Amino acid sequence: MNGIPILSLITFLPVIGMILILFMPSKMAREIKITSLIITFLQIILAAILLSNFNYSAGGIYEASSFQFVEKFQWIKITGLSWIGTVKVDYFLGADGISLPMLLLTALVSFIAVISSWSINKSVKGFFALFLLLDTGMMGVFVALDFFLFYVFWELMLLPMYFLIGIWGGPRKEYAAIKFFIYTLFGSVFMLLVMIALYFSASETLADGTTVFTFNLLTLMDPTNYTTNGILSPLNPNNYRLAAYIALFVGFAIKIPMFPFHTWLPDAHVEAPTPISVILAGVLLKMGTYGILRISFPIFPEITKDLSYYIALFGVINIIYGALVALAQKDFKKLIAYSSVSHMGYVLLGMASMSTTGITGAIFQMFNHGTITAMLFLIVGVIYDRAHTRDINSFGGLANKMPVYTFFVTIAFFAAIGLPSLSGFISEALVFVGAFGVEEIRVLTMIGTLGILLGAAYMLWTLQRIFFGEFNKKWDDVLTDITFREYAMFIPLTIIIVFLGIYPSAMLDIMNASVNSLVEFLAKNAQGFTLSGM
Amino acid sequence: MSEFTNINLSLIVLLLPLFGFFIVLFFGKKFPKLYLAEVGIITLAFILSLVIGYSKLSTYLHQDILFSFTWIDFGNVPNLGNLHVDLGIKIDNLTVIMLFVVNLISMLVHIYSIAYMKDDSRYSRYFAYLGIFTFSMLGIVLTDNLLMMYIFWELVGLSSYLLIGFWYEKQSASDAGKKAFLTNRVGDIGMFIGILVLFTNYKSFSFDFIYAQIASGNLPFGSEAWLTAAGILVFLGAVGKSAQFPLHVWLPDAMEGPTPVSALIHAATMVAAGVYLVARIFVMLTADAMLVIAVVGAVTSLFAATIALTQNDIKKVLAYSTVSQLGYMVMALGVGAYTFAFFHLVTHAFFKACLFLGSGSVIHSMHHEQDIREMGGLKKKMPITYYTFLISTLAISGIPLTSGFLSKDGILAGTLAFGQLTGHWLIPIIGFSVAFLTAFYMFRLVILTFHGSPRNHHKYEHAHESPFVMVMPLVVLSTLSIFFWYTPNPISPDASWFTSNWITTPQTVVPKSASFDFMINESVESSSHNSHEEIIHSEKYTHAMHWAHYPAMIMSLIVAGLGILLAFTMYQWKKISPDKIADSVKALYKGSLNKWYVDEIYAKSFIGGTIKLGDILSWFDKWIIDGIVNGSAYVTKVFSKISGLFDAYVVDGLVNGTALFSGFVGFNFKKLQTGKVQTYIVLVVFSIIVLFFIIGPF
Amino acid sequence: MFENLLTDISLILPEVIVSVTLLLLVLVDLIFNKDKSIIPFVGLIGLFFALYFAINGLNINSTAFVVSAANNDYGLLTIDSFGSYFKVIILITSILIILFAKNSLEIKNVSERSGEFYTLIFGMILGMMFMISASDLIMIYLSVELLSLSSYVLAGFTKLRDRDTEASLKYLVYGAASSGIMLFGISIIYGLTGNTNLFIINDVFKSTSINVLAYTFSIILIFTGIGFKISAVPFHFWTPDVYEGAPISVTAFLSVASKAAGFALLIRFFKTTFLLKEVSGSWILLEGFDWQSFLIIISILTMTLGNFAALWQDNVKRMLAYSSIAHAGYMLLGIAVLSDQGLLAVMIYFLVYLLMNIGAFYIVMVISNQINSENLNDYNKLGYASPFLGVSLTVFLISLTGLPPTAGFISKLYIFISLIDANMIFVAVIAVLNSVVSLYYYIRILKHMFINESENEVPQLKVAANEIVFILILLVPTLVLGIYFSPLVDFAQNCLAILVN
Amino acid sequence: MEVGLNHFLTVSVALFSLGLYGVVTRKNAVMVLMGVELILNSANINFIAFSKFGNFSIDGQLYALFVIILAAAEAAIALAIVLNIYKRFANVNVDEINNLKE
Amino acid sequence: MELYDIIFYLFAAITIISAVIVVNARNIVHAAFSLLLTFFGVSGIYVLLGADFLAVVQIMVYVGGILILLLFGVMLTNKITNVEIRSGSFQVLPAIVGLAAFAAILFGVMTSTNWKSQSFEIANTTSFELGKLLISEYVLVFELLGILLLVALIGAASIARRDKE
Repeated sequence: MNGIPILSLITFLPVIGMILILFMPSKMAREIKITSLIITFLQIILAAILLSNFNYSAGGIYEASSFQFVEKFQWIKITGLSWIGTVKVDYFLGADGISLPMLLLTALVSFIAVISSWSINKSVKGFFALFLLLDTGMMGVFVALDFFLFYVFWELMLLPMYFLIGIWGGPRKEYAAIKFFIYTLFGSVFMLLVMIALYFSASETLADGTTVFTFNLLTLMDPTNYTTNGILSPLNPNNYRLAAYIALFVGFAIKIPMFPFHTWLPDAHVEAPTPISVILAGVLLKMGTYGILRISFPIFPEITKDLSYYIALFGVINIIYGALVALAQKDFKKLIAYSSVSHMGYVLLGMASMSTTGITGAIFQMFNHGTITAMLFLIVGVIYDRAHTRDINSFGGLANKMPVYTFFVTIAFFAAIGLPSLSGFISEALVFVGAFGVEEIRVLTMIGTLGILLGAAYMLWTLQRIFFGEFNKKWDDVLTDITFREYAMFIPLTIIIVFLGIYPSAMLDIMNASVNSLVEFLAKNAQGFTLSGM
Repeated sequence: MSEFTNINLSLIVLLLPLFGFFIVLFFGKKFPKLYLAEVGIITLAFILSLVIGYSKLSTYLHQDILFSFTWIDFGNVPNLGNLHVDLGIKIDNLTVIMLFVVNLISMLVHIYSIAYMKDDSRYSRYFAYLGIFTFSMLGIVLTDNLLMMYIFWELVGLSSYLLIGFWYEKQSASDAGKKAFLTNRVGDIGMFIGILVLFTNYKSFSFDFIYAQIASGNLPFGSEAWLTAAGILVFLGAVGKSAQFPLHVWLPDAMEGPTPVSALIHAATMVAAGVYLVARIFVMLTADAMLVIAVVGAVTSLFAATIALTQNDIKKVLAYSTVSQLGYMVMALGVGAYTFAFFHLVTHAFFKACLFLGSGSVIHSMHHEQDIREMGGLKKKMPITYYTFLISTLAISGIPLTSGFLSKDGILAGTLAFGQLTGHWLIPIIGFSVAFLTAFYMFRLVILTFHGSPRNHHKYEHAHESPFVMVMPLVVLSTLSIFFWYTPNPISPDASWFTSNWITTPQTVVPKSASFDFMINESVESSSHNSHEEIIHSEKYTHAMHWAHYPAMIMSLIVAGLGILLAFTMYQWKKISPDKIADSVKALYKGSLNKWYVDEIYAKSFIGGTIKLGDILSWFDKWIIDGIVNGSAYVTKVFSKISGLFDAYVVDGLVNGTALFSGFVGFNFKKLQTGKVQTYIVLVVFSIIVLFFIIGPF
Repeated sequence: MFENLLTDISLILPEVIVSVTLLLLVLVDLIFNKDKSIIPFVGLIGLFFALYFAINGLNINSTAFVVSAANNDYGLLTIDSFGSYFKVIILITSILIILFAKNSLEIKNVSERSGEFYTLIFGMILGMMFMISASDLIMIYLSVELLSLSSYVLAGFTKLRDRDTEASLKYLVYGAASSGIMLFGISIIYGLTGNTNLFIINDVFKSTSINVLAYTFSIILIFTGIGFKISAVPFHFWTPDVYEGAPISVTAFLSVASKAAGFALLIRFFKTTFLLKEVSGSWILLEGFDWQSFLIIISILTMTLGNFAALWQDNVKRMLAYSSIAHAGYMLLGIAVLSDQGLLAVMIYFLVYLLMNIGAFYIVMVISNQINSENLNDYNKLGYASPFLGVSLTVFLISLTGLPPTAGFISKLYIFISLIDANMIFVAVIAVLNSVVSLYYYIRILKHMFINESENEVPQLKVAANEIVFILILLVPTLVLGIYFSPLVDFAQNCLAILVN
Repeated sequence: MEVGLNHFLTVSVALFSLGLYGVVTRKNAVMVLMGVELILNSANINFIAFSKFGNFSIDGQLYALFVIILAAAEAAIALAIVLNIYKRFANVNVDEINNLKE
Repeated sequence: MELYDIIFYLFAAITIISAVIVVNARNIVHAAFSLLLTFFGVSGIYVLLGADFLAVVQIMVYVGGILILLLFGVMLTNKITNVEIRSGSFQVLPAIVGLAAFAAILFGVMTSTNWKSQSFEIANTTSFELGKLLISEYVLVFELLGILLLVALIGAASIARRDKE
């Protein structure tokens, strides 16, 4: 659009906010909070602008021309000596139908998270500074189209997250924080290696006719750019593509988190303060699946095809396993955490289908899970702020005590269960539709549908244990119905959940073109590259 | 009236209750009288549905009114072409009749509830829930495609969950709600997979489109087996909703909800939705599928009937009789008696609603006493309730001049014909025995409740006839159980308006090879598919029906009479002592009294199993996976421990070089750092030697 | 014979200036024996001059001090841009270290001997600079000794605590032994080739066949000496003890400068001596000694041991000592690639390593000046006592871990790039896993500073303005180079030239 | 038999080994230093022997000279440090000075 | 040339035996004096190798300088008769084993190698040659050594001198 680097704005706005905050005296806690609120709100405005200027028919994915809001200029260019070649990194941002929903989600969830972190009183300055830094990291991941840039943003989130969990977390915060950090880093270092390997496998020709290695994702997607002997080049008979794919996938899978790499999640969630849980579940988990869609799929289409069965398998394992484990939890927050393990399984399943409906469902599920789980964690936060316990069995009969709260809870829970007319249903249904359409994973899909039942089981059971039955007099004076601030968090989410449940096209149309072109691209290259490529 | 107006009207009818739901839910607190608005809205909806029904049956008798729009558009999907998901409305005779039934009963229940729920703390919320229920139910009725069917299917489940658990302070109530929802989900999964099968093949959810495809020989995954499977899978949804065996367990518990709700949802409408669904997919059912359905229905009806014999909770008895009757309808569909099944659906809706509301009024007057052993002799106290209840009982027992007689008779004839055509005689036998049992336990109920002398005088004293708003619906419904609404001829169902021209068995689209031969009419070439041909049964079938007509009627009369007779001898005249019989067949009695222990079995097997599995897995997750994944830390520690000991006892005694070694192996480099510089030098010397032998030319 | 002496001297101006400054310091120390505060400034001026000339000499490539007996034109010293690059690193480090020492309490306490202190520091600097450009084994040996002798003393310079005295003794014994071993190795080479000049040795190796046993053995013996300087496993044992014992400013100096000198020496030594030919940036070495696998073994041992041993440390200085061992491991990998690309990676690494390591040590010093402890448990909650220190230390440690957007990431990135380009994937995997391990102990410091609860009340930290400036001088480049690293790489790329046959 | 290079080398090897042995095993720091001196001497013998028997010009002797000078300097420093140690620990037993470890 | 051999064996014997005493003597003073003998032996070997000047330097520097230093060290730091001479760093056995192996390798390497030798006539008088080299080609080293000695001096002084409290 007209020259304004809107993606850069939306990405680096938080950093500006952070700097502002760093220069504020830490006594001005209130002002700091307001500042970050404004910043995140501006982000939402920017996101809205993006949405309003978005061209629904542009595909994106693999062709640079159809990306939107593109910002591309040379960031690093080192004309090296003959044998090193020119090192070139682009500052390359762009949005398409896959990234835009994530951008909207990030803006929204960050805003909500800021509201919910109003109750933070311990070294406020640090909290919001780190929070905004984290925000930048998340936005960056979703707009970066250069692998190097992507990686930088990806790693940028780790440290703030570590501190946010570690300092403002619960009793076992140190353990949880370091676990999160080590896990994610473990994943991302492999990503780094794959990134470098890719760098040496493909080259692009610059305007001045020189061919250089590149981190540009779009270039890496185009089979014609690969050198004949690059270690990840499909043209190289003995290449490491499979190994690289798996390494990359593990890197992303840890973030998702995919069984068996999920064990950091419950700890992180249980210890993290509410706003951070919201961010974690709302946005961070999406990065894993987003990365797979944005990088693994288009760059390694043929291997994706070969491994799609296993991706689906793990997806189904996630669904069932997460649900069953959730069923056994006594801790409200842990239960929600495992529920999101289960829900991310749907995303994996949907992607594995490599079909329009499936992938659309997957992305939509990413968005919905973002909103729904965010709401669920906020719900936990509300009750935890008041009662300072999350033990499900210590509650009961809250429905009479906190009717409004109960109302929102019911909506969130049923959305999570996948009740039609709430957004969760559409995405899950699409996932199943897509996955069922694929011969190989049909049986898996049928097994996966059990998730619907189990999900309902643990959700309703929780609902009953906490809100129905006799009220526990112990909480009589602490448990009051929700405040204005909590309204402000719940209402937007509720509206979105319901709206997208009734009119999903509002979101689906955004993805449509991109998903179709992605599917087309996969189908075209899934048989393995040829020199002609197309 | 143009089709367009009809569509708009139907949309209005559909959305009115939703509107009611919202206003009552959000403003109910402020304006406590708002529930009246809800009642008004439903009444309006009822009137509108009458209008639609009239115009449809008068103007468009043999033509469906269709309307659909694109909900989700996937654009041009690679190697598939345009893909979009449509929602829509289909108004055919089935629909309009259901509209009438649902709205009528809903309205009556609303009115009834005004008095019944009077002193409840969440009065207005209750009406809101009724509103959302009515909305979802109408959705099911109006839809023209499977997806929307599924959506409203779930919404109905939700509202039923809310209403069953309406008194959620009661543990039993919230349990029942949960149970209902989950049990339904089980069925729904089947239905969902069925839908997936169909969509995967036809890229559409619309009934008509799918049937057209099948008719044109395009079978799911190209095999009749898959067609059967699809039919049965979708039917599973009905199994859940209509409480068919083995998913019937939720319905009796659902009686925890307020009685009017039981009348509306768990007797008249929602549970009938299952039957409605089967009727919708009737044309794509293969022979095998139909047989399965028939058997399931038969089993259910018998099974439930046997339980109903011994229950002492007035609502439980009615609940099981409902299950049994639903089984009847499903069985009827299974045997191809399409029209009678639907006919029975309607009649049953009225009299069963009447029965429930009647029981409600009894319970109301007895201060929420539900045990019939505490009752008796209420005839004098509350005559209107008694007579309406009696009429309905006669209807359900299938006594002539009642609607029940007509529909039941038709079904029994259908089963007989089926038996005669296919040799599955067991089904008619079950049919008749169930008829017998029904008559018996229903009259047992009536007698124990209303006849004889009061067994609990204290309660009896306070008992009183219910207020007008409660009695009125009873009267309306009971009158609807009389024959003349349906047919001029009280003994022949064939003459009824339903069977003669409104509802006719649709032409099956299943390929000949896969369907019962009697389902195909040779005269009509199966390609042209229109569900409103003239009777499209084969000659054989019509003959069979004619043959079966009179025997069925007579036998049904006999068994019903016997049942009633037995009931009177046992409970009215006390000629035979029930206890004696109970003792003589103790095992059976216990079994029946405890619902054949189905709940217990489930609790032990599925539910218990799942929860246990969950516990095991969470342990596994906590200790094994987590252990493995961040095991490296432990491993390091362990190693360092080991090599620590190693150093302490071995190394110092032996060569320090081994410390180097164990150090590298055990990651415990501390041990190397002894702080003694001479040790270091020795280590260096050793390393030199080692390196020399590694790198050196050997 | 003398005619080219002047040109030779003009080639080694930085060294000359450093030595002159050294003598000057001695005099100044004698003259102003009341107030010694000007001594460091004298040193600084000298160093800045030296730096100026070093930068001027960046693109000179020639040999100096030709030994005619070798009847050819190879000299004791080789001046090339590679050497000058490392000289620049050494000089910058030295400047920083002098500023460092000025603020260090340990050194202030012995201010009356600060004359000796700086003289010895300059002794070290001189030793390092000759190490870098020495192309004759004897020259190498002598310069190493010059460096060692000065650092033995400096390790135990402040005779305040037992631990630094002990450190100096250990350093001495260990160093004497390993330099003796090295000397013996040199003598063997001399026996084999009849010369000590690397170029001639290279010629001999190329031309005549050598007894491979003696050849291998002598190389290992010599490497013992070099390994001792770069503290590569298994020649590292002195490192933790000495680093912990020595005054922190000296530790910092050892961990950066003398390591750099050692690496320069190593690279020049084996590239000049064993290079057969150079094909498009990758070095083909002579048969007989498998440098690549040798270096890979050493480096993997080095980084693994360094990281895993660091996990257990509770003394921050000691932990950093192990971490510096680990870093030596990464850099050795860069060399093991045996290509200019690996060399480039190492050179970049050193420039970055200089920034982040000195930064970390400096902050540790500032803290220990005030709480008088380097124990991790005394660090609890210090991050709040002085957010500035906390944040900067965070940045330095993150950079040491090698996470973006810090310069540390770039340096690691280039190491991995060179590895993967050379298809050494397995090694690369080990390396990345190592950096994951390293995160654990770096983050431990942060954990103590920000997360752990401290049982006794948190001491107040006052950070002086000049300290803030010093930290910023290191902090800003660490961040900027992380985001925009072209200048760094360009600079390094222009200094790749090593003078060989 | 004719005394040749190997004889001298043998002597130097012997000296070297003994020196190393002394460095490693003696308790007294001064003795350790003596060991170091032995090592240096052995190297010197090598240099001179090689330059003699290989006819390498006189440089070898020069190197030996350098080494001797260097040895002197080293000895000076070493003794200073030992004295310092003695001041602190009241003994010079290398093996007992091991506070810095692990 | 029989005599040459005899003298060699003599000096070699002196050197090695006294060296053995150095590393094993119980009395530290004995060790010191046997070290003196060792140096003599070595210088003798130098003479045999035609390095007369070096022999002299050896005597002067080592015996006159280093040894005296060492003796001073002994005096200043030790009670003359201390019995415990073995370091407790570890058992002697492993040290001996390791060092023996090392020595064996060393010996093998040194003796089995065919050392380089070229035709080049060595000057009979070394002192002049050495002096010339020292101020011409190796002037740099010469200067460097000067600085090194200076640094060593300063270092030694600054460490050893007892600072005023």
